[in-house]
Amino acid sequence: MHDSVTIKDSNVLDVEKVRKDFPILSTLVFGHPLVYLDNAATTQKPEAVLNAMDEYYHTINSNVHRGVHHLSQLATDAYELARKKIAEYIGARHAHEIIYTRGTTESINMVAAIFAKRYLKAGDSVLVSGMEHHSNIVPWQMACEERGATVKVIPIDGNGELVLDGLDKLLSEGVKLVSVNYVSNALGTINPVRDIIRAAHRHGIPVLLDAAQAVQHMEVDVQELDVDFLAFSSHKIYGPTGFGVLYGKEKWLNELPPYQGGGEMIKTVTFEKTTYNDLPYKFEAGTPDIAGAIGLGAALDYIQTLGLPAIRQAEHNLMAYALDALHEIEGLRMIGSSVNRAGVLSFLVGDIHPFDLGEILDKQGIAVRTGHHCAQPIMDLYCIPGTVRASLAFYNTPAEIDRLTAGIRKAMKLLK
Amino acid sequence: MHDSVTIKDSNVLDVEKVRKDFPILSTLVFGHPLVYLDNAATTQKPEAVLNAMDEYYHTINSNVHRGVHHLSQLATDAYELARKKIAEYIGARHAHEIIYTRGTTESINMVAAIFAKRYLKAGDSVLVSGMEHHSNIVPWQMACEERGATVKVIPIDGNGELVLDGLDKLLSEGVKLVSVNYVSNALGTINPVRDIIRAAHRHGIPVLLDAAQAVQHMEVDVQELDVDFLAFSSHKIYGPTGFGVLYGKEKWLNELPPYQGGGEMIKTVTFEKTTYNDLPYKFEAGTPDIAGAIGLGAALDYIQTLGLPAIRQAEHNLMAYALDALHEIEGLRMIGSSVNRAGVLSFLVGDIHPFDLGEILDKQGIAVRTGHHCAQPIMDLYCIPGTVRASLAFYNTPAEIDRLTAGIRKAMKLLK
Amino acid sequence: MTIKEQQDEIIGDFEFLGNWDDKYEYIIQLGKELAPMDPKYKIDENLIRGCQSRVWMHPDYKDGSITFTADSDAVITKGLVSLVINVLSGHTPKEIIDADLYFIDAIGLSSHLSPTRSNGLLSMVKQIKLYALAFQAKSLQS
Amino acid sequence: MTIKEQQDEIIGDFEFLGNWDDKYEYIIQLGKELAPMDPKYKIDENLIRGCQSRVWMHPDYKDGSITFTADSDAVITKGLVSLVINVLSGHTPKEIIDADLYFIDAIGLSSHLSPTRSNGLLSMVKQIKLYALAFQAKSLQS
Ligand SMILES: Cc1ncc(COP(=O)(O)O)c(C=O)c1O
Ligand SMILES: Cc1ncc(COP(=O)(O)O)c(C=O)c1O
Repeated sequence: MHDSVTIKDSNVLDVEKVRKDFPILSTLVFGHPLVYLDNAATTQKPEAVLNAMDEYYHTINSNVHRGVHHLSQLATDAYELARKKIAEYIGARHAHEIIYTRGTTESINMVAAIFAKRYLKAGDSVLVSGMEHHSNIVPWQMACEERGATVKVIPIDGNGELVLDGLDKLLSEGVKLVSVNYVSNALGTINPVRDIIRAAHRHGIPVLLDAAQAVQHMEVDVQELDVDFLAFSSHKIYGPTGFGVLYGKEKWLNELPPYQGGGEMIKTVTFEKTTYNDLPYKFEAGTPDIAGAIGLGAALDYIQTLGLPAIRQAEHNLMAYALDALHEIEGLRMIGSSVNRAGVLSFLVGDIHPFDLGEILDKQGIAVRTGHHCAQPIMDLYCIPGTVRASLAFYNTPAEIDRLTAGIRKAMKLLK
Repeated sequence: MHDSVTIKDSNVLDVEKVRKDFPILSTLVFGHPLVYLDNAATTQKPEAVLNAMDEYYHTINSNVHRGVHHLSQLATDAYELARKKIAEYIGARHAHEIIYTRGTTESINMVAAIFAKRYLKAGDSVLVSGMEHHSNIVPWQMACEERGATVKVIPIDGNGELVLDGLDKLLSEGVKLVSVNYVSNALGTINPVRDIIRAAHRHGIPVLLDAAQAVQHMEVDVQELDVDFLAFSSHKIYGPTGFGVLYGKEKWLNELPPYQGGGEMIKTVTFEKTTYNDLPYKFEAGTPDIAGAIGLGAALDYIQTLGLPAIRQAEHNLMAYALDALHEIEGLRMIGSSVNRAGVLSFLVGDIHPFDLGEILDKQGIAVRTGHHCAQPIMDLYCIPGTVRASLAFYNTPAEIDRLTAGIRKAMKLLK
Repeated sequence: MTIKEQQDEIIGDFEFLGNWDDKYEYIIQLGKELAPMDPKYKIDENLIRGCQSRVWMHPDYKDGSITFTADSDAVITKGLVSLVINVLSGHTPKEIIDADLYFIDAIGLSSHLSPTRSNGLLSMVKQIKLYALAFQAKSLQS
Repeated sequence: MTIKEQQDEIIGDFEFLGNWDDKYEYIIQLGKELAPMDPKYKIDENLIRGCQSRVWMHPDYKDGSITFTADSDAVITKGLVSLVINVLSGHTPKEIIDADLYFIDAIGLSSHLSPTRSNGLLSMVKQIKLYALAFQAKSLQS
């Protein structure tokens, strides 16, 4: 069973118009117009995002929260408005459930560290899946090692889908937290996270969703999902680098101890005793990335003006077109063949090494990613050195997919 | 004994010309031209910094390190070039001794967490000073609490200077690490860090310098200081928000365990065993703040074009002018009267509450900070609710200092 | 005077005051004139959080209405406290709970005061309403 | 041929090749033609790090000169390995240590190859020089 996504609105996206918002898309690479198909690694940024940050720096740049003066007030307002926008975007009940971080990786590390500190004991375990990004494996390994706990794994099948048959049994064996990705960055699979959350909650176990590859492609509502924690990165959803979000249910955030210490996160400090600030500041030590927050806010505004349903539809159509086009290439095999997929196409061609294919595509101006995509365990499972990954955004076009398939054919000719 | 700073070059800074690089400085606040004297909280950014980041996003934005494709290569080159610039700026031996963080606070938290993990045992202690920012107190309190260790304090005297008489004795009592600020953000005192480092090293104890208020004002050479760790924030040295640096001697960085886990920081991952990457990547989990690094690199370039000696001279002159002008105000008393000072003027006027004074200054377009400046223990020591802090940058002018003193006089009239 | 009348009077006073100096001067004057608080009430339990300055407030419930006394270490804050107390003191818990404090916006304070201040003001009003709620609950029980 | 002559020959060959396709085709051809490596040497100890693809290399020191055999799972990499080996194989440790590999820049490879590749190439050269150093140390001892 999979989560289904309803397309509420079929506003058609005018892709040629939209592309004008991203000047980098008309770059030439080795004399060819750039075909940017590495969106799962990072997306390009619309002018609106860059303008919002420039405007911040040009008009109100100032440190937030602690100032009496006018600029500091304006900066604080803009900075906190971004938090409200983010809360709204993912359907959080409260803006103070939004914790600002550097990105998905830090969000997961934060939960791993503080959850382990409060709740993990020797013999306990944390459950992840077999298709996680390293950022959703290593923090748990580190936290578990420290506590004498272990990391358990939900297996995946040959299609690149999670095998949930044994889930109930797994959950009943000392699991204290489940952390899985919503959409796999290596395979594109949309995981049945509702089922997982429901099952975990039946056992009273909280769930963290790594939504790094989800929030830019589809509507995600944390209340409707009833998820306990959710992490994503600004730079993968058209926002600036170096910024990200951890959502946590108020109840959990209040119970968990702080992560880093410093300015902003405290109420009073003496050398004898320090008391911590309220949410969300308890988890935000030091001067935050003010421009980053404002940039992500502007990115979400931009998405709203296009409309997430329209984006979803455009990407859905493009994905179908790309799947068809790739299937026509003899010897090409998809790695991960789930029908529920978003954003990512991972494949291999004959016995061509992905690195060779990627390089020949690059020479034709086509940017794809090759390698293990920070998901080595999947590559080990399939016994492959890596894949070629083309990943889509709403600004990609069928003509670019044609360039990709022609590029692959040229590479095949050269490499065969 | 204090560290003395030699002015190598007395190139005069053309402040009116320089101000044009910072458009925000001609903002009007409540109808008055802004007088921005909150530079210790955060500095303004020259156009060169914003342009560098915009150019990055407009021409080569891409995820770093892992890509075969052209943009990814260019992004990686620009990103790593910034590391070289930073290493050069602070005189590090190797670029891989520069770890990218979110800011001073995170840099200190990182060292506190990993140093404690490897070296701190029950009964040990960490030595800070009585004039530290919360960001150099709370991380140690948290790390020490976890290990059953304690935080000890180098006392300060009535002038706002460290009392080093008892230092040797303190160091001989189980201290495992010393962490002090170079320049106090609350008092402006330049601390005799060479003496402290030498003393600590005699006992074989490493030293971390919180250089958040130092690197923007004077030459800092980590090799000449022989300091073990050094932390600073991009946003306080004319760079973007959300970015910072931890310098660590290679030897220490190799010995210490990683901080956060995830992509970038690993070599191989299986569910059984994970091996970590080389320096600096071992300490940089997840997609980094690529634009942030490039922005800080551009800020350091900008500083070099003005010349740090010229900056130092201009700020020195302005500080002398401001001290004279403030001393003429009856009832004004400086909090912290060290002659070795940089950037910061902290004061109180009669029994006027700093918050009242700050607000009346703000209404006249003068941005200062009021409160405890995240250094509550100092305020407790002096038994004051806080101070008014005016903090200088090279783009401030004597005319702005006149506006400040006139503003204070107006406030005195209103509040008396 | 009702809470509404009290507010309208303040709004009238402020209309008379031209620029920001005059407004601040007036507030500062109010701060200086605020009736002193009994020192025994200047204790930590009566501190209100959310201000850069400290505010102590003590409610006195007698004959169905609440009287507030207060103090602050900052005089502008004290002036603001004075305004709020003048409006709300001497009213029943129910009147206080139901009160819509439109005068704060109307006198242009929110745009003039720093949000740090405004937040302090809001904390103050919130605390007053909490006291009123507590006294109401008590009076309903008895 | 000396290392220099070998390099100049490669540079000559590449001058003949016009655009990037031709260059790549040539490198790929070299990769395909690389003499197969004895499978017993395709072990982890002979793996060179720093490549997205894997490279195994085995040095054979006989009669004062080193012969390299190598393999890779990616054919472009294999072609590059082949170029380097052709230049350096069959020379004395000292010649290898002293060799200035200017051909890599000269044939325009560094600007054409992805830095990921170039880094791989550099690791490869570094590894070869380390082998040479080791053999030289050994021969000086004996
Ligand atoms: C001396 C000192 N240390 C640490 C910090 C913390 O820096 P950040 O907030 O950028 O992490 C500051 C600035 O607020 C500071 O002045
Ligand atoms: C599924 C998934 N999780 C986590 C991450 C890590 O995100 P970041 O590198 O932005 O911290 C990524 C992206 O690389 C991802 O795709």
